[in-house]
Amino acid sequence: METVVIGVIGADVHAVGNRIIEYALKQAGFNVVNLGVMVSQQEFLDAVIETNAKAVIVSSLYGHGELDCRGMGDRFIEAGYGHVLLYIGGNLVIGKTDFSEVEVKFKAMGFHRVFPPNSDINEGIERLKEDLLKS
Amino acid sequence: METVVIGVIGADVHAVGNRIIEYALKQAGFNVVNLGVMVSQQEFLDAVIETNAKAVIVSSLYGHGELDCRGMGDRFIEAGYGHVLLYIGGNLVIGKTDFSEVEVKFKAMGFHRVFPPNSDINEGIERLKEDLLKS
Amino acid sequence: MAKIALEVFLAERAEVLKAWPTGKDVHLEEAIEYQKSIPDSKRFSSVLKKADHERETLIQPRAGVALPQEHLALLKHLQDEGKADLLPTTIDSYTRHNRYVEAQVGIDESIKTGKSLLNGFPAVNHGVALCRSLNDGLKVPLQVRHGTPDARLLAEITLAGGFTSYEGGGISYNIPYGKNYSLEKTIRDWQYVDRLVGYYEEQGIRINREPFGPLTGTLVPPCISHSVAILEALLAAEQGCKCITVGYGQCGNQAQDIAAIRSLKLLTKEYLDRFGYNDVQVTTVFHQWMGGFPQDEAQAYGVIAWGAATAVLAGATKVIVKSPHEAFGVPTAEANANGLKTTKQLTQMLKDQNNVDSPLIQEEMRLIGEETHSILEAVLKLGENDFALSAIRGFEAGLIDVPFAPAQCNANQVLPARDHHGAVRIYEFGYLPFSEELKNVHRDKLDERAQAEGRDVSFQMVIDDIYAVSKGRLVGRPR
Amino acid sequence: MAKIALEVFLAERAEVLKAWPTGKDVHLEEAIEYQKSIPDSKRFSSVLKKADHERETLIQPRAGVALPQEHLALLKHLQDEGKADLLPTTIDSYTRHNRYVEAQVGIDESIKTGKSLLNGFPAVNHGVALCRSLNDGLKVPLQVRHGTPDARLLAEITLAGGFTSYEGGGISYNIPYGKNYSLEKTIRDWQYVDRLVGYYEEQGIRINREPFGPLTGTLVPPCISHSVAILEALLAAEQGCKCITVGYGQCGNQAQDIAAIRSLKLLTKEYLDRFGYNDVQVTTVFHQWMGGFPQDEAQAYGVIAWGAATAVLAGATKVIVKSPHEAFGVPTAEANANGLKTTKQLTQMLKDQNNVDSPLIQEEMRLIGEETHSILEAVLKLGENDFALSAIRGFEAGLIDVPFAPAQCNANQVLPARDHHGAVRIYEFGYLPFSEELKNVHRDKLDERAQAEGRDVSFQMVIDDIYAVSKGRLVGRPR
Ligand code: B12
Ligand code: B12
Repeated sequence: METVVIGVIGADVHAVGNRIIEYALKQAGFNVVNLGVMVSQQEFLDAVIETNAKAVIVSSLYGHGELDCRGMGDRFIEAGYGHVLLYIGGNLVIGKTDFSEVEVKFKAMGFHRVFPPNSDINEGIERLKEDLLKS
Repeated sequence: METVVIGVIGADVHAVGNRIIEYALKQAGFNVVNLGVMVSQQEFLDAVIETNAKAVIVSSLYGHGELDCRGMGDRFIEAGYGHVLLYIGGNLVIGKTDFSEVEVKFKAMGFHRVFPPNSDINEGIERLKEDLLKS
Repeated sequence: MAKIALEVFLAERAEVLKAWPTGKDVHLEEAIEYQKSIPDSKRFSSVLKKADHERETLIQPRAGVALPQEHLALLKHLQDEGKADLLPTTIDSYTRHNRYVEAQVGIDESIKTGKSLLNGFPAVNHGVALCRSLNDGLKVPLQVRHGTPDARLLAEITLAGGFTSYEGGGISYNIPYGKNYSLEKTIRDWQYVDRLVGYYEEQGIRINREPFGPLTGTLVPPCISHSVAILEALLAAEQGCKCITVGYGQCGNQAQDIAAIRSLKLLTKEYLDRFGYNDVQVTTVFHQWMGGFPQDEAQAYGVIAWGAATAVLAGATKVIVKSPHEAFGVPTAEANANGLKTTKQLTQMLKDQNNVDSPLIQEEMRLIGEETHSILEAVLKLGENDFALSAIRGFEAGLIDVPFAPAQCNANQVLPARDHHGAVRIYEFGYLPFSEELKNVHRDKLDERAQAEGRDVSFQMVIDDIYAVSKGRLVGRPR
Repeated sequence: MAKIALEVFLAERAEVLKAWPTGKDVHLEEAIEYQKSIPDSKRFSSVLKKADHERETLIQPRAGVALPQEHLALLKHLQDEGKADLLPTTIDSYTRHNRYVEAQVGIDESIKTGKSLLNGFPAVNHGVALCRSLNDGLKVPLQVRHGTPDARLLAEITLAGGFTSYEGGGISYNIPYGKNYSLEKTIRDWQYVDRLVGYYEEQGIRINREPFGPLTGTLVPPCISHSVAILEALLAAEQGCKCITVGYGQCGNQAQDIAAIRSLKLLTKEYLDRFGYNDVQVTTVFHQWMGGFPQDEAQAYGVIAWGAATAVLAGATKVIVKSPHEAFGVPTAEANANGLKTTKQLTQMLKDQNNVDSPLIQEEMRLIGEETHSILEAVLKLGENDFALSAIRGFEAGLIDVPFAPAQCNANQVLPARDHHGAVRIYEFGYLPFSEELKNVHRDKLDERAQAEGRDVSFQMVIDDIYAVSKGRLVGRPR
């Protein structure tokens, strides 16, 4: 059973999607470490170090994702956890925006996969399974 | 009391606006000859000849205005009634269209004033009074 | 008059088919074979039956452009993107007036300019095979929607062309849609259409028939449109039609609208039963607001949604959907699909809560019942229970009188106005056969409003009401 | 605890104002002079009073961007184009968490990049003078809308800045908006805010207070949000607030929603009266659907319109409006105005027909009344009628329990689900102080649905319900 860390980054309190993601990952057979809402970059990293998780699923709904995620990939690399899969999804930026721009922006911050608003979490889990097989 | 001929051109049966236009013109002190719906170009011309009207208010709602109004201005000129004011309003073409295009098209057909969808008839009457003073 | 004798019908047919060259491609036996090949999922009567049973409200747009390929693409978009449950083919205005030569000009010009210059699909000019190509290319049932006083040839071609429902009637497609048509002739021509549908029925093919409910779409009190719908249902049943959808155009006051749809179904069944047509499948259609729309699209969405909500809460079998482009012109495929999507959101969100009732609704139902009975009893008496004669004499006498109708055979004496709560009432009764008590109900309700507004009920009030919805209100209060 | 003593309050004030440099520009006397200069047409309490009297439902958007000029332009657009009756200033999430340094980064970056990188207006960083420039530039009343657990400094600055209404409360801005905040502290901090409003009131300035009704916006049963709203109303009244707007987030079943708004007003008054606060002006606010929205804009318009219609029929004093961009992100000015226009079309079209009632509505009102009484009586008993203590102990004991809340001080035992008609019921009661009879009402209603769907009530059903509206339905049926 692979371990996945999940949480909602920054000062974001949107809790509903987070609870469903936990449920869906468990249904799919993962071991889930749910940090809940209002999670800092460092808390995500600490949890990965502590639990030896293979992937992190970050959610950001409230629009400050762009400010909250800066340097996240580097932080993981510097700590020696560059191999951990970083996924992010939610309403990542402020306002209705062309998603391809958003994807580029967040990939540049070190995320391996970036998902548009209202993405089906089960599809995200399918991608995760594939990526975990590859890595 | 100036006489104005009104009617709805072509195979168009939209009767509601026509009734209101008659009422508004009468309120404004005009003598109104209302040909009702489904009026042909020739019927408009005949009514003008018969009543010595100074202006014609054509309505077209149903979308075939472009086909129905072709040659209308010429018909009036050829009959020696080129001095009669030709106004048109309603939903002149099919579909939501940039009005400036529509205006050019109908002016080319000989209309002196062209009004966009849902125009306030009382504003049309104001223009008519001005134009009648000038002519 | 009873059911038209087969020989009479067939003799007339021969003439009808000659009116335009495409008529010669209609062969009844072959048409019936083709109709038999249409699966239940694409047959109006079956889909309506299922919806009625499951208490679902189906959604249907209006749509029609000049050329077949473009028209098919448009319908596909409405089916796939708009999730329409039922599809229309709206016929252009030239065809509606049997002006096939002008329709041909429109077709040719449309080909030349690359955009549709007709406000609908000229099905007669296109003929049977092209109609079938529509039906073959789609997954949901197809209906002809028009406004044609003499729709005999159109019916021949489109039913042979695989359409499974046909809108209209000798009254509802005359009074709001013409100027000089004789009611006698249009009713007779529509008896032909009904007889044709009856013929298909005899051969095991059920075609849905839908009298056009909203009439002029402008402040028509429910009792007047109900009277017309019921007369046309009787006329259709007489010719052998077994699947009838009666309609009503939203007035805007929800209690009145819900009551209207519910009483429409009850009253139609009552009269059909009374004359022995108890095997007719009766369903209802609710038309989203048919009067002038707001120009602003966001406001238009509000009107569309309100119509959708009322349709479901009323329990209508289907709802005819408007688009956010309504005030401007024939909608683009996208705008049309958007109207459908707004509507579907509401039909789906509300379908589990459609058992609303209230004393207000009950009171409106009682009122509509009494009014409609008053009109129909007087009308049927006048024609000695001959439905065609009753209708003709009823209009002649002004016993039925449709507000704002262009037709000269309509008395044009009745004037409606909204009451203080927005329900449509009558302020000039003309020759409507209402008792004084009944008239006083209307007068009292209008007085309540007049007093609140500090003015008399007048034509200016009616004009204010006509404009109101397009200006963002329901009741046209003075400013 | 009773009303905070003036000296205690003033001593605390001195500390509060030090938290960020802009605090030093707040001077109470001068602020009161400024507030006195605000005309009635721009004062929340006056405009609400008039609407309540005339039974109008006012419309109000959410809106906030990082920079003052842009924010003013946005509000002007919503006022002029969207015809908003009341305007908001939505505060950004950093300010809500008193992270003024990060808010400043957001401001600076927004200036640099030329677009708003904050999800709201950082009023604390901008300070009193810039707040006043908003008020001076607008024609309608302004309210602060946020989600701030410790909103003391924000209140000082914005009330001095001319805002005439302040949303929030020690419970409603803790439970859905935080993770580790102590309820004791947030309630105490909000008593400060209420005391500040009470101070203004003593000086003749009436500030409207609005507990945040929808909480998590996700399947919150009316009795739970009502209990919170009433506790916060009592807390506010205790500190001298005299104008309170209690709120509720649409659940989607119309009978339940109408009953919720009506009972909310009655229950709030009942409890205020019981504790001697019978001079409080109570109004209601209805929030259009607060859960996940459909992505498609046409569908979103449907949801918005349904909320607008329900708000009016329920007789809410105002309705908070969503935009067609809701599922994506903070709306553009245009999208926001569009939501307003759809809403206004319906509030205007329906205002004359808002006297609906039905046995269904009556039954829901009875149910909500009984549930809310059960909760509040138990809670008040636990705190010996000390409202703050009651709330704290009530949450501790799980007597009040908000579904899907992130706060650790929330029991998180209650799970809601929709019944067969879409009304929100409770399937896991946790420690809610309901009698067995009351619980059985819920169980029976949920069983009815479970049976119809051929499955048990389960977390999967809850998830289906959470997604349902965004997928175009109300009840999350299995597919
Ligand atoms: C009611 C209505 C009907 C009723 C008409 C009943 C009747 N006999 O009167 C019914 C249901 C029968 C009907 C039928 C059809 N209709 Co129709 N109808 C409408 C609707 C909803 C309102 C029209 C109305 O009464 N408005 C209220 C009056 C007061 O306003 P008005 O007519 O616009 O007139 C005012 C102004 O335009 C102005 N005005 C008019 N003329 C002039 C001239 C001058 C000089 C000036 C200054 C001002 C002026 O002053 C008038 C008084 O205020 C409009 C859409 C809309 N506007 O919301 C569609 C609309 C006009 N109809 C349309 C169509 C296509 C049809 C049909 C072909 C069928 C269909 N698709 O279902 C048939 C055509 C029948 C025919 N042969 O004509 C289209 C026209 C499309 C286009 N131009 O692109 C419209 C725009 C709807 C749409 N978006 O598709 N319709
Ligand atoms: C409910 C809600 C709230 C509730 C939240 C209650 C709570 N504590 O949970 C309340 C009312 C408190 C609230 C507050 C705020 N909200 Co809010 N909220 C919403 C809303 C309506 C629904 C969110 C939700 O629960 N959806 C249902 C769940 C199941 O879906 P989800 O959260 O999207 O998560 C799913 C998917 O995104 C996906 N997913 C998520 N993460 C990931 C990651 C990966 C890798 C993958 C594959 C998938 C995935 O799977 C999840 C499960 O299905 C949304 C708009 C919408 N979506 O309709 C706005 C929204 C998210 N909120 C917004 C904002 C701005 C706020 C506020 C700032 C206040 C405001 N303007 O009023 C505050 C912020 C508070 C804070 N500090 O965070 C904005 C964000 C704007 C932006 N990004 O541009 C939104 C988009 C609304 C809007 N259009 O303005 N909100």
